[in-house]
Amino acid sequence: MSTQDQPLLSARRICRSFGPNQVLFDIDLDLVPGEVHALLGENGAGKSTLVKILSGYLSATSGDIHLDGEARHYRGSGEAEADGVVMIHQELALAEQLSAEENIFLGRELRRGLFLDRKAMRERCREALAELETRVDPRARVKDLSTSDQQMVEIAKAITRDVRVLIMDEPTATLTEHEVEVLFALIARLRERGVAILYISHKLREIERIADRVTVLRDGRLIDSGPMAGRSKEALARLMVGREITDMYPERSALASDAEVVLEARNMVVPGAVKQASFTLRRGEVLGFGGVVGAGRTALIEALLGLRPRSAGEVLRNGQPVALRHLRDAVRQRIAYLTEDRKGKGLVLNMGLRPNLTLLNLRAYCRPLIDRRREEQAFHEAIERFDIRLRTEARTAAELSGGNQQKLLLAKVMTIDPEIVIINEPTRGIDVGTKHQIYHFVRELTEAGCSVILISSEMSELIGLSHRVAVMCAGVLTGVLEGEQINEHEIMQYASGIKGVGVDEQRRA
Amino acid sequence: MNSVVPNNKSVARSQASFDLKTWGPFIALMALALLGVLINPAFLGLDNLSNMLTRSAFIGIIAIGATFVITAGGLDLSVGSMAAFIAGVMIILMNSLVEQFGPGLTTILLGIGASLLLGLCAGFINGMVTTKGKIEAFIVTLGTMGIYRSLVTYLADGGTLSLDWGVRDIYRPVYYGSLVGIPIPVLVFLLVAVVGYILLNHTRFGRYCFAIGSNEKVAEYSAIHVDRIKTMTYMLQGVCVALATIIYVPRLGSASGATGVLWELEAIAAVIIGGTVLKGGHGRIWGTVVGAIMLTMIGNILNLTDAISNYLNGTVQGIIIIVAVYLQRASWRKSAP
Amino acid sequence: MNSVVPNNKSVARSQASFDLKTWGPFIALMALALLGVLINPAFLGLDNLSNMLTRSAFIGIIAIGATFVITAGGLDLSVGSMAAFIAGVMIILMNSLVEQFGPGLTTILLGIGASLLLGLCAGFINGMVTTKGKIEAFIVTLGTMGIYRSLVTYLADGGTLSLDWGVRDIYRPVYYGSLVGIPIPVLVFLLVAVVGYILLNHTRFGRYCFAIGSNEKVAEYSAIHVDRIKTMTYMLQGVCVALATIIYVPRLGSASGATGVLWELEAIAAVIIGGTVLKGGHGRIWGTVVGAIMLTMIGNILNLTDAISNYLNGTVQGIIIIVAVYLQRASWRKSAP
Amino acid sequence: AQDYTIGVSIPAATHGWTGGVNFHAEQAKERLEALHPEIAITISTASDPGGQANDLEDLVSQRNIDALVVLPFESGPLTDPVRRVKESGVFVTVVDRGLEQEGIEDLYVAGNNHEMGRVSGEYIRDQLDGEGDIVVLRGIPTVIDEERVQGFQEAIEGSDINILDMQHANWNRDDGFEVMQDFLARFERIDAVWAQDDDIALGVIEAVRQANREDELFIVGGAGMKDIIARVMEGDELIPVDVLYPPAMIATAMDLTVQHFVSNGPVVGEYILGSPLITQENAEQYYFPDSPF
Ligand SMILES: Nc1ncnc2c1ncn2[C@@H]1O[C@H](COP(=O)(O)OP(=O)(O)OP(=O)(O)O)[C@@H](O)[C@H]1O
Ligand SMILES: Nc1ncnc2c1ncn2[C@@H]1O[C@H](COP(=O)(O)OP(=O)(O)OP(=O)(O)O)[C@@H](O)[C@H]1O
Ligand SMILES: [Mg+2]
Ligand SMILES: [Mg+2]
Repeated sequence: MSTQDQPLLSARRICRSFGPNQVLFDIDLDLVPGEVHALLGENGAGKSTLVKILSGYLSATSGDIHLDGEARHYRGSGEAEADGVVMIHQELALAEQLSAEENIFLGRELRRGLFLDRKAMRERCREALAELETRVDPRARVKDLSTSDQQMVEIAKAITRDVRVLIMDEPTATLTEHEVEVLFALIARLRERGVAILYISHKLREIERIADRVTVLRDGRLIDSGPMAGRSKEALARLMVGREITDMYPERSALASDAEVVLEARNMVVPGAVKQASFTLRRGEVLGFGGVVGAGRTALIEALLGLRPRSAGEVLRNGQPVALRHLRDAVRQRIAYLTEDRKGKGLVLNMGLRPNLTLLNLRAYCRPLIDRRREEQAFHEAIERFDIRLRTEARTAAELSGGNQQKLLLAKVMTIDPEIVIINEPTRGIDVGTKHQIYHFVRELTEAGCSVILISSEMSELIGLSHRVAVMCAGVLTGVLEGEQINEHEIMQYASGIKGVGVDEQRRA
Repeated sequence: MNSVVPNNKSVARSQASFDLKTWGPFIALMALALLGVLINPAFLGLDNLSNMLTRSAFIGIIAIGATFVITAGGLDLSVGSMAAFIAGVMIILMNSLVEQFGPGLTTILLGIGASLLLGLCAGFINGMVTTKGKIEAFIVTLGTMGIYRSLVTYLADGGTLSLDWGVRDIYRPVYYGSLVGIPIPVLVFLLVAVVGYILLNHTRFGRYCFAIGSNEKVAEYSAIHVDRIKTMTYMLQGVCVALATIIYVPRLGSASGATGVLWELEAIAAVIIGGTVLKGGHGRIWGTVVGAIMLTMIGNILNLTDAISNYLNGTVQGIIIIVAVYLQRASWRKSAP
Repeated sequence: MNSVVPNNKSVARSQASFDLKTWGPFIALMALALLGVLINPAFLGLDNLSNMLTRSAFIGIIAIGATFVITAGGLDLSVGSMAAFIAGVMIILMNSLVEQFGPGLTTILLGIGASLLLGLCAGFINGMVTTKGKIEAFIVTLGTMGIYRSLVTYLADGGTLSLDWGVRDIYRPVYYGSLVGIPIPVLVFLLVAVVGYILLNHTRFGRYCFAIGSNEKVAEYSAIHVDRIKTMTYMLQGVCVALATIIYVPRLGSASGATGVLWELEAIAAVIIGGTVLKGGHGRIWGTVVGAIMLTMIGNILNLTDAISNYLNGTVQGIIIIVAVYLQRASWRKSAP
Repeated sequence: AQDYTIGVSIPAATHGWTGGVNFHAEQAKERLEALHPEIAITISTASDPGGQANDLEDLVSQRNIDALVVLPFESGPLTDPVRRVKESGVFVTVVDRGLEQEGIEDLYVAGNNHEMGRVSGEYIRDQLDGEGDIVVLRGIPTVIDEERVQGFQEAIEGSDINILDMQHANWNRDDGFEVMQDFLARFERIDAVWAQDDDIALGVIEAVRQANREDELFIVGGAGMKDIIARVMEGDELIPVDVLYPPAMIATAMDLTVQHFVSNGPVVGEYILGSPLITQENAEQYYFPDSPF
């Protein structure tokens, strides 16, 4: 095993341009065995681009990569993988129509003679998934899995290979806290085994916990690199964003005690996902939805919006029953919905940025033909308002960095000028600076009399923003917490069904 | 130092290649035309050019409809037999209207109206069965293809339906006439192309087609009535088929089971040659127009020479299509390695 | 703490629906057979059943090849004319070999060998042009379709190529003979299906087909030689076409420009009816087998009755196909809402 | 009681002539079944040789036919299947296109493609006084087309008639129209057109009309379609004649086959129908306004 000061993988003066625009400038990076190296930076700073170069998915415009001191020129990810350099993508790289097991072994199937050794693969696959403590069925098609399960499959895919360098690009963006713990335990084991780990995340708390060394990028340039010891979250945030971030969560807007109910759901039942859930939303209120992934929050909200079939339930808007059969009906009721799955359901990846932005409310840009100027104008406003960073002339949404995609999606949802905003995991893959902006944005909305439903798996987000928090567990809305009750401990108790109404009764029924 | 092969031209590419993507089909068309001239100078004759363009109008108009269907991720194999069926019904109708209204404009207008209506309905059926029945477009339109084809054979009693001679004389100019020197079918083709272009690139409907073809789920989450839009593409296709039929009928004044055989394949080929993606999500009307003209031109060029054994027409045709598309795609690729 | 048990149903669901997806085609087939019996009890005659199965072998074998091509995201429109071409060359070859070797086994085996080789090459060409030339499979195979069709016409001088009668007598059992009571074509069909099933579901090649059809980029990232695998699917398709031709030739003993017309459409239809996704990524061999039998059965059932005008055969056929597929898909949907 | 079942296998109505065959077969079926209650007739149509072979099998296994009247799609491929039918003890009548092996059929009713080409060629040769430039529009590349063209070429052999070009128009009006348009664009002077088939001829007429070159040439079609015969009757100079190749031959064959069962003696042998030239004088007797063809 190599010594501590002998880097396993090192990059020297890596530059990369997309067309005339350079996104990486002379980046140096060393990965040492048994060390977790964190890579930080704002959205669009160039993190994903850098790691894609390291693992052979992209080639650098100039610069060198050395493995064990030997120069390497990867022409494809396969070659890098053969060297033990494995990457977990930010943008999930799974074949959707294949099963979890098939994906995990894709390209290096186990065989007995000429035939696939399905049993052995299932065995290994179960082991890997068990190590990750997930309940994913190896035979389930990836298409049918939730995003967090897909992420777990991606991780399983990586760890079943012979890794020497493991690169993780925002692995926890879609994971639950429990899954994050499992992942950290795994990272610890790998570190013990002498694997060099490069870890990208926008969650500074995580960085603080696991990183041995950090490197910060800003606008494609290396800002700082050094041991983690002695650095604080705040200092890192300042390095990344280039300014001080205070009061992460703004003061909650005051909620009039007589604020009328703008939206009410009664006895919603979604077969297989939600049992008899009811809740209300008042004007100017932020209603949080907590619970572990798979608790049925998405199912409940999407059934309410007419995106999924429901077997029972009633929706009232301003006290009037409304029939929302299609998302269009919801849009007419000025309800906006931000999906949690930005690539699968949010953005048309091979379409331009402007068409993506205006797709939800295209009507507003037509008179009667689509008015490109108005579209352009809206786009510029969106860039301003949501701080979308365009360092290259991205033609399609796929070319945006992950965080900027998320911002574009948020901008798209807001084009309908909604009264009720339902945001599902809004800060997924978003950097601290922008997160801060989004939180303030939520506050502005409520100030302006809009109401917000916030589905989030980030406890601090729920606690920091919500006036009330509805908690779900296994399809049952176990309780709605208010005021003092809104704290981590309490939410956890409701989310796991220990506290709260009728979990057991309903489950038995 | 600069050992790693880069992709650094990609933005330059994005613009240059965009141009080439737009102009690629035209370049291929020019190459083909050059070939035509070399083979026989008569190719450039005004008559020949006008004949060729007029001919390409049928497939062209149908292919413009198909561009929408394919862009939205669908497929319509029934267009050829739908055309035959519409032509058949139109002829029967006009023949019987002659008794009431005489061989006048009324008869023809009613016939045209019926044709459009029929096209709309046929498209509606294709669309509804595909979307509501959740059956693959391939199967549905393969089914309706057989249905329409056999219905027209049935209507014609296995033979040919012929338009009343009186009506034919009045209706004739719709194919053979010209306005400001341009044959009417060509004008209609141009008009349909322009409308199609605007519809696809400058309206909500067109934008929705792109979105649905790219990712149906995203379209649904963007509050788009996916099924409705998809059905509308089939209806548009139906109307295009009806329009093509309306200018087809006055040409020979007849319809039979043999009318429009393999038009579906030609229409789809025109669409794909033009650069529309068969799996959906990307469509180009002008490409389709060029594709349709190119296909007709190949046939025309082959008729202008006897250098090749007749039996080998298909071989030459096949090779030209592949080479033309290769050249065209290559011109994109050169700038984008 | 860990009292949440949310996900356990989704597994059960996925299995139930999987079963129906597997059995759906069989159910539709049974329904169709029932229809046949109701129309005419002669349907169940041993002769009739064996005739029907034997017939379905051609399209069936070709369709098994097509399942691979389509699963890997490709398309092959050239199969019908490729079959005609292979048959033509095979006949010419055997006729000339007769002079040397006489009408014996050698002649036939050499013919068969040449046929397989030709199929392999033809598939290779389709594959290479598609992958290396980066041209849409639709265009390439439309081109080769025309090429093969016209080549066989050329070889036959516009007429028919007929197999030497001496060879025919020896070769005949390959179509008309049977082993342990099962017609040889059915045996070959079964064999091809079994091999195809194993290849698609139990080897790396098959899995790569799924992966490529599902997402080419991901496949490439997984160090799969995408172009190579795709070319191999076309080659496999070519071999299947050759096999089908080998059992076709002894039946009709001839080849002409009219041989195998529209087989491509039938083959693709069989594949899609069987539940393979036209856009790639999901393929099912047994579904294809059932699809091929179903298509043959529809033709057979139409011959059972005089109730319907012959002109309307196409209508009935179209309706039956759509309804059969609807029933089959409906059975999936019921269990997975 | 139905004592005899007669199976009729013909190509599907994919173009004019086969449409006529279908029509006449249906008519004959109705007529014969009404006339002879002990006879049942089953007609099946196929759209390719393989399909027709299937039909033959089905007629034997499903219908237990006593006699088969078959108009083969192509001679080569159907020889063996018809032989198998014959071997199962069925009376076989072959229509129009002879099989490749002698002695299979009991009864052969045929037109004569070679002669049809010859008659057309002779007419054109005589009309042009043995010298001129002509174009030929051929059918679908098949044996029938090949035979007709051979007959035609033999007829003009030795004369100074020059065939400018031949192209396939697939017995289809649209193709006839387009090919003729291109011929007209290519050749300054055309003295005559051999369209071989009346469907093609209809397309050719429109193309010639469009180019305003009616006075320059004349057209010879073939088969005996009612539209064309009507024009011949009217004395249209563009289409002075037609050459008969009657789809009604299927009815003749069915009649004869029925005779075999209902009359006392067996009906066997060959019945070759000629391909007479239809001129203005004799057109009336070939004109059937009720036929779809
Ligand atoms: N294929 C591409 N074509 C053009 N520009 C691209 C492409 N891929 C990335 N970019 C641009 O390069 C820049 C860096 O992107 P990258 O994905 O590396 O950011 P990131 O640091 O990973 O951001 P995030 O935190 O949002 O994931 C962005 O401005 C992005 O738009
Ligand atoms: N269409 C469906 N049919 C049957 N079960 C479903 C369906 N959709 C979702 N489920 C199940 O319902 C449960 C709730 O899923 P859902 O995605 O709503 O969870 P969630 O709590 O919103 O998770 P997240 O935190 O990711 O938003 C899951 O167990 C899922 O497997
Ligand atoms: Mg990133
Ligand atoms: Mg969810």
